[in-house]
Amino acid sequence: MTVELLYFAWVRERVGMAGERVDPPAEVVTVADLVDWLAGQGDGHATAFADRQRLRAAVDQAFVPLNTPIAGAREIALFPPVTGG
Amino acid sequence: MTVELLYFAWVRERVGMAGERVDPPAEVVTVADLVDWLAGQGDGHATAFADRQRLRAAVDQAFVPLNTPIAGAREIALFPPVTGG
Amino acid sequence: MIRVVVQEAPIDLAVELAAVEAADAGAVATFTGLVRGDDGVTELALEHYPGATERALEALCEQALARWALARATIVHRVGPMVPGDRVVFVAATARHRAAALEACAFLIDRLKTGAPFWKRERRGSDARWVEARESDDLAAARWG
Amino acid sequence: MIRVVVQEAPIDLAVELAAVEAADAGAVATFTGLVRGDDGVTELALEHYPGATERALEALCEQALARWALARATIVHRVGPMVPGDRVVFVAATARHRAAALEACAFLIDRLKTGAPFWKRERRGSDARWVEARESDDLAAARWG
Repeated sequence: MTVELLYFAWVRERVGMAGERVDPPAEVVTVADLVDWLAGQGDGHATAFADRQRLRAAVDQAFVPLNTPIAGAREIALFPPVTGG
Repeated sequence: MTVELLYFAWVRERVGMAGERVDPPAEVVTVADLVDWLAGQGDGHATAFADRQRLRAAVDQAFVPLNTPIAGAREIALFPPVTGG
Repeated sequence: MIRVVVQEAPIDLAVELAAVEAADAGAVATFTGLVRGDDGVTELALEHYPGATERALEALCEQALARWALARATIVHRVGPMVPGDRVVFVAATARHRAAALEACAFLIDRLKTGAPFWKRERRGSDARWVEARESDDLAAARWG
Repeated sequence: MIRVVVQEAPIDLAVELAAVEAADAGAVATFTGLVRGDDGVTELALEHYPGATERALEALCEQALARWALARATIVHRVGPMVPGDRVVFVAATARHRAAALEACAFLIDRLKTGAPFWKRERRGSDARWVEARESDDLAAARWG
């Protein structure tokens, strides 16, 4: 499954890019699985995805908990807790 | 005791003036007594001061209940409940 | 800091907001009351008790400053004849934190409805009548204890 | 009626207020958040999630319209680099009755703090850091149930 990833704030900075297209293996079922898998994709990724407590996600622009399945997702965004307004 | 009276809104309209200087007799002790005494001072006054439930008062620009003594007051205002803002 | 103005001139929001934002506080809450024309009112005239009005509004601002950590409390109230769409009252509270600004702003406008000597007369065509006090205003003011 | 704008340009209050007051509703409650400079911040940069941000803010406005009898709900949010004193966000709710306008305005700004994808980076001289989420914001949003 190919999916478009978007990174924001310090996730973007640590990974070193604003997004990427990935094709995770079949055992990646949830957003949390995706985060674990991404952490193994390089030093920047390892730093960005080390601490799940500080990560939030959106699947196709809807905010979701990390245990949400990603089957069928076109766009997944990973980012820190929001600090807006 | 001479005191300056001020009237507002329909109290002013019914009395027919914005204020007057009066010298009520000694048995006028409270604002309520003053209202009763004023009601006897003419037809306009009678209409303005007929219904105490709909009257409010300020003594020297401080809002007070009608049973407040008026001894020493320089300025007493009589008016309907406020409808501001 | 307190700013209280009672004026016959129209309320200029750009001027009032600029004065309010000059305070170095990140949260600015405002309430503006406009003359409504949806129930046939063609003119609203506001009478007040000069001197006592300003004192009452200043006292309200002082209560707000004592109760919340505010930078600034502002009340600008128009009096005299107005038409639908005109601004009757502008209230602003500024603070470092938004909860203080929002609560103080609500407090000021609720209290102002019952605690300041203003009287409204509505005109509908040739018919003019004094507005009766509303119990709901007393209740809104009472909730602040 | 809903108006949501996310923009890099400065927020023009005169324009926003005029748009809000055009609605025939007597009560206008607003909240404006400014960049604070009192703790040494020289620049605030706001990053957001284009598309998702607008959806989130529109959803907030729809929730407010479903919950209170509003004429209009407006959110204008600035993004990109800003300096102390700049307006970050402007929220407005208009209604026939002031309680609805005041409560909806407080709801919108509380929810906006936790429910929309914005991230702040503060610069103090040469030091820049991402702002950490505050638990007090979660609590303020939670109070609306």
